[in-house]
Amino acid sequence: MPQMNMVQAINDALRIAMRADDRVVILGEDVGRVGGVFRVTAGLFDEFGDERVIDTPLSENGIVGTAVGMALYGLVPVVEIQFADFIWPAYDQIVNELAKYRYRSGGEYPAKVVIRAPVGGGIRGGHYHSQHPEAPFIHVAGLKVVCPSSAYDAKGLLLSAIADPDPVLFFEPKRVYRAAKGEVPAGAFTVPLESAAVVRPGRHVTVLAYGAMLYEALDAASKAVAHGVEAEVIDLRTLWPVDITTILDSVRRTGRLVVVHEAPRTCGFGAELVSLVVERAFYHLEAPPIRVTGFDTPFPYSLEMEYMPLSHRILPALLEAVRS
Amino acid sequence: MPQMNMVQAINDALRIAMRADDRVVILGEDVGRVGGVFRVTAGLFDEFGDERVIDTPLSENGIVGTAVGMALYGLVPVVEIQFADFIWPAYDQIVNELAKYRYRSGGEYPAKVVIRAPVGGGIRGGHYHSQHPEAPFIHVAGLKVVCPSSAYDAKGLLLSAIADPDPVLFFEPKRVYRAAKGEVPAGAFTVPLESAAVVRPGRHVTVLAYGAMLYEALDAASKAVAHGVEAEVIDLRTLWPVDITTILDSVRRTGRLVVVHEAPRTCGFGAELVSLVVERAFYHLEAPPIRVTGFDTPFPYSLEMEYMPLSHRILPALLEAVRS
Amino acid sequence: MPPDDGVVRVLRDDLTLDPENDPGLSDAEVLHLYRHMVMTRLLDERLVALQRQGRIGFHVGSLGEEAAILGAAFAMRKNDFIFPCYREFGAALMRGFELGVFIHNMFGTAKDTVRGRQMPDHYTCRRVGWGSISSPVGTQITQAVGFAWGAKIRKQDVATLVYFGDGATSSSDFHSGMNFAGVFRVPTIFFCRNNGWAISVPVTRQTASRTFAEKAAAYGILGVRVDGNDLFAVVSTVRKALERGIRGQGATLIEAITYRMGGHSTSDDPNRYRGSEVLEPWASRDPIGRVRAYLEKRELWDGAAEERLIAEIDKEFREAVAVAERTPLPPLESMFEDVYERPPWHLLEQRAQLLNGPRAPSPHS
Amino acid sequence: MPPDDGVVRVLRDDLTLDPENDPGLSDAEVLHLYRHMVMTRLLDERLVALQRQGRIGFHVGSLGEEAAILGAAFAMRKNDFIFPCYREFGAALMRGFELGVFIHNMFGTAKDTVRGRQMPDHYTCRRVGWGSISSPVGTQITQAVGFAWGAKIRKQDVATLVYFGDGATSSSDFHSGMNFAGVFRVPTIFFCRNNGWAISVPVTRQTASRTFAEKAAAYGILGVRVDGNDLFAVVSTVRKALERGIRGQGATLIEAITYRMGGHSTSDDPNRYRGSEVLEPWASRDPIGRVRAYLEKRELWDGAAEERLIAEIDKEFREAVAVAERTPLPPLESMFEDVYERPPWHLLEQRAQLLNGPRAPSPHS
Ligand SMILES: Cc1ncc(C[n+]2csc(CCOP(=O)(O)OP(=O)(O)O)c2C)c(N)n1
Ligand SMILES: Cc1ncc(C[n+]2csc(CCOP(=O)(O)OP(=O)(O)O)c2C)c(N)n1
Ligand SMILES: [Mg+2]
Ligand SMILES: [Mg+2]
Repeated sequence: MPQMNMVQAINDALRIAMRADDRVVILGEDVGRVGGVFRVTAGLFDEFGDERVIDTPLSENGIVGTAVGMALYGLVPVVEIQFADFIWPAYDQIVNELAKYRYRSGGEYPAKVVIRAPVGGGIRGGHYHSQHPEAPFIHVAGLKVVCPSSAYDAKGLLLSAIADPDPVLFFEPKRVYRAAKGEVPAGAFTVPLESAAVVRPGRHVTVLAYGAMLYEALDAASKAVAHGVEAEVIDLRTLWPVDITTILDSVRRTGRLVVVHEAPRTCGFGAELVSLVVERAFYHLEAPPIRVTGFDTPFPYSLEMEYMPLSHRILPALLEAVRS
Repeated sequence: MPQMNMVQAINDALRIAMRADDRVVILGEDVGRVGGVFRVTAGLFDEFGDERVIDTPLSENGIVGTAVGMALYGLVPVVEIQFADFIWPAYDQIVNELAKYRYRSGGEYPAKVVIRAPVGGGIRGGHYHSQHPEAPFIHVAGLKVVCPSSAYDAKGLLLSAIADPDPVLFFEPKRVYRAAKGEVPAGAFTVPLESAAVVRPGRHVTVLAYGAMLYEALDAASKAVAHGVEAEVIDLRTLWPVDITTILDSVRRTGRLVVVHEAPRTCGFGAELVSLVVERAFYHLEAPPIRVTGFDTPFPYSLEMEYMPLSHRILPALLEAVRS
Repeated sequence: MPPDDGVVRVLRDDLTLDPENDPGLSDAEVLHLYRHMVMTRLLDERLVALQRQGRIGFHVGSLGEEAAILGAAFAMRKNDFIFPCYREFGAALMRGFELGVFIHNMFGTAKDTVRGRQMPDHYTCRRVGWGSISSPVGTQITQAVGFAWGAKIRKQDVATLVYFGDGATSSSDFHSGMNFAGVFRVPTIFFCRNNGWAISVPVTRQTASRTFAEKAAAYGILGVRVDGNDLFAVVSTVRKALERGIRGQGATLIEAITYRMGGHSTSDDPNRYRGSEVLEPWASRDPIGRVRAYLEKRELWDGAAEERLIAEIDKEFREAVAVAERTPLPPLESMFEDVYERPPWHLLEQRAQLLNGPRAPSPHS
Repeated sequence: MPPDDGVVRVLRDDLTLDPENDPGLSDAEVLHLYRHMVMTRLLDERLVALQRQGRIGFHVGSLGEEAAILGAAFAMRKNDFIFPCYREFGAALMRGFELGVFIHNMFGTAKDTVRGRQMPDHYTCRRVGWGSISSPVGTQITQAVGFAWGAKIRKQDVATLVYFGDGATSSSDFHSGMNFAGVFRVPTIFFCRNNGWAISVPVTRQTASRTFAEKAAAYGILGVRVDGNDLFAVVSTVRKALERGIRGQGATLIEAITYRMGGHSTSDDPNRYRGSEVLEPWASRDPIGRVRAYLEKRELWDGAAEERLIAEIDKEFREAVAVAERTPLPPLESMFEDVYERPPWHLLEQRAQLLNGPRAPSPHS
């Protein structure tokens, strides 16, 4: 099986989807000849031409608005937003239009668009190249939200996302774009949406993580062993609709919960995960759930490693969860 | 003391603030001669003229973007977004600019803008005249978020919001714009931000509510008495930063929590409130917290009363919280 | 009054047609359009009355803009798609949207094809090439461009027409839609109903450009102005724009100069911000009256025909209302359908909660 | 090459100045500007080198655009405000922003006035009328309009100049900013650096309009084009626009035609999307070389002066870098300051968590 990093795996998924279905088109800034600022669309312009791999004017609002129109027509646009931080000018089209189209038209106009965007910190990007904005999309009915952590999952989930009938936000953890490397099958395969993966079994505490923070959670879990703590680490993969079964199965066994995410804590996805678990497994919980997250400040530049919920901050949370 | 409804109270607060400080200006669509589609700015155009009560072109992005610029200059713009549903074109300016200005400029450019917007359902407004979008603003570091439920609080909180050094989203529950009536002092007074109010004391269960749903919570609480349940109802008033002390004081006494909000449940503010309580008062909780919220669908038209978390849905939650 | 230069006009005061831009409509076509304009106006009146009686929640009408609205839609082909604003139900009906279904939408019944999910006047009719109506101003503009662009990529002969108001030209979507259409030479017709107002905000507060049409140059697009109260001029202008689009010459921005003779919607009282005297110059240019005079002069129409037509529409309307008022609201389950293609676990759970829980005390209507 | 009509040029090939638009700069002023252009270019080189060595994280340079950037800022008064894009540090330094402070920003140290919170090149200097730099493209445009509008409401004599690129003309903020400035006659100068590219996207993919300047008409604003590689023409054009603004004649859109001679930033490799041959026609129009030739011809400058200048700047730069590299990162507490004027309870709690918790293994740099 070929070795791929996440950039290559996503590139491969895009190529496979475009070869299989010529309704799939790519729109974004710099996605064409240059192949994207992270080179995720490299080579696709040459293979599919400028009518299917489209460099657009600098307007996220225009990109998503026209992509919605293409979807209404019957194409399957896969939009690249250069950094998730720049998605906000398109937020109106995403939440008021894309998310509601099927519903508001009584099913006459499903609008299927995939929006890819690199997310997260750790690349010295400061306020505007580090945001991890899943929560304001998960809150909006009608959207699905995915965030892979491995090259394998990135490919399989993107192929699922493109095939799925609903709009999908596909958030790519850019900190591990190249570091997340592994064996990835060459042809088409899918990883189903709504399925989390228990990536490290354990019996003392459940850790929910996704994207780049999965590796931090795993690192903390492996260090916790020395303290006698066996953490079960779950990679959520699809954030919404989340795989509630896998989560509850685990928490009911461990009785303890730690949630990790890069975004600011307040009203982040961690709050939803804690609430879901508390509502459904209250009597199984033996300690208060703990959120290890970004702080409630804009994402800083010089202190980004102190801002992010890395292993050094997850480990104490694991120990605390088990001890309290 | 004069009787005022919420529209009049807000109007009064605006007039007082504008008389006291000529840096205060109003911008929005239809805020001028016609006095706003809900008549909240009625009479201000006549008193303060078209340089301080400004009808703008139809662009929320432009309104907020220029308001941020005015704030950088030193004015105190009070923006009206006609319905909160139409705030999304301005989301980029609010979250990437307004919220981060003080921080990113090391304090050189604080940007103080108040953004007023009617929120919520129950007025037969369907998808686009009913949204209650506090969560995607609470998630953003740097913003304060207020939602009054009474005429008195609306006036006192708006005067606080205008005087506060930080940007404030001021969400007005339009369902009770005219119904929320009461005695309101004529002159200037403030209700401090970050202070919740225990509006009905009780010992069995704590209910957190705000805006129009406060009245539904109160109605449910009074009906619960017949079932032997004494609910303590807290009006949060300021959503963020929330008055955590009042909440915890109550929950530690009652051991039970019900949170009510109109917005969709998933990743709504209720999730944050549940998490805050669970993290801080876990060992006081005797039952799982319950969220009574809008469903995870776009806001419907014909079935809006079934969609909203009204008294008939809150009451069973109160009883369940106490019984489980 | 907007500046007068370069405005396409066809129907002259003497009720002859200027051959330069005469669209060459057959008598049957003119009659067809006239009937639909009359129907549009009649329905507007009736719907406002229903709203005043509290029988429907809302209506947003087209009084004075009927020629612009219907003429533009008429010029488009069956295979083209129309992206409506919210004021164009008359054109939807003319394209084949059934009155009965429209009325179900006005009442938000179980038979409303959008299942009572949106406000009145927010219907959808894909079958007749009609988009889904949204309240946010301007959002349909980029979508109309994307739709036609998608068709172009697939080498299909489809153009789009998008309606929007003068106020919408200030929106971000106007800018992005025009810009993308220019760069990618998309066959979209941007049909701006310049009706003088965005609720209470006059056009002079919307833009400092002399005309709306000249905004087209900023995007390398052709901009033209037409008398929106002249049915013939509108049909002719949109047809030419459509032909350009089909020939691969890209988009056209059409500024149709007309006037909103009523309030913005049933929620609005225009007396708060404008005197009735502003209506006078426009009343004499009533788009329906002009066509009626033309037809009468040519002896294709008379008072008796008008009475018959009105009686017919009235009957159809009353029947539709009676049916809608007998129709229940959409079932509770419908709230959870179409959020996604299939409801995920959390919606199934919430649906069960709703179905097994108590009913709301007073579902309105 | 962009179309050539209507482009204001002053410095002729024979190194004389066209009197029609000669801004009448004194020799001292030209020398001042020249020194700063040289400084800008030198710093660009040095900063790119630091980035390549991994000593700073990022730099976005101004190679080839120095005349446009510095000339525009020079034409503004002290009391005016400048809203930068991200490529104009040279103008900030010319207005009095201290090099040492700038270098602290490039390293994100404790002495960075924005406290190491933003990427390099995202500094702020209110003292010299310089805004706060943001990465999102276009957002400064509406803000610049609001700032000048605010001053106008307060009857203060303040104009704003806002820098942005050709790509930014596609943004929503360009549209809204221009529109509001037009309607409210705001004294803002929209200074579009048309440098041919938005990262890898050429101007032909940005708009179908012939020129960027003509976009002004869509907003009832004056649009002018200037040779952005001609220092004198830029100063003259911006001054005229400023005078119009001060006289209450509203805003001006200036399209400065120039060329991005380097990559978009240190993160970009332009060889991926353009051949080096495209640089040739521009190399001969180097904005600094042209002024140097003018100065040398007038015997105001020579190789020795150039060497002295470079040595001087180099020394200052090296010292600043040495200081910055000795300066620690901002203290942990600083992360929680300035989010609000005073940290609320949740930030105090989080600050305590951070301070009392373990340190990150490897804070970079
Ligand atoms: C984004 C947005 N902002 C505000 C509104 C409220 N609103 C509804 S219609 C309207 C005026 C629209 O004017 P125009 O575009 O000229 O269309 P017209 O109603 O005149 O046909 C406004 C401000 C809205 N629907 N969407
Ligand atoms: C809203 C937004 N989208 C995308 C980006 C990524 N980006 C940074 S600079 C740039 C190109 C800007 O081009 P232009 O406006 O011409 O300015 P120039 O860099 O040429 O000076 C892009 C796409 C961004 N910063 N902001
Ligand atoms: Mg209008
Ligand atoms: Mg550029």
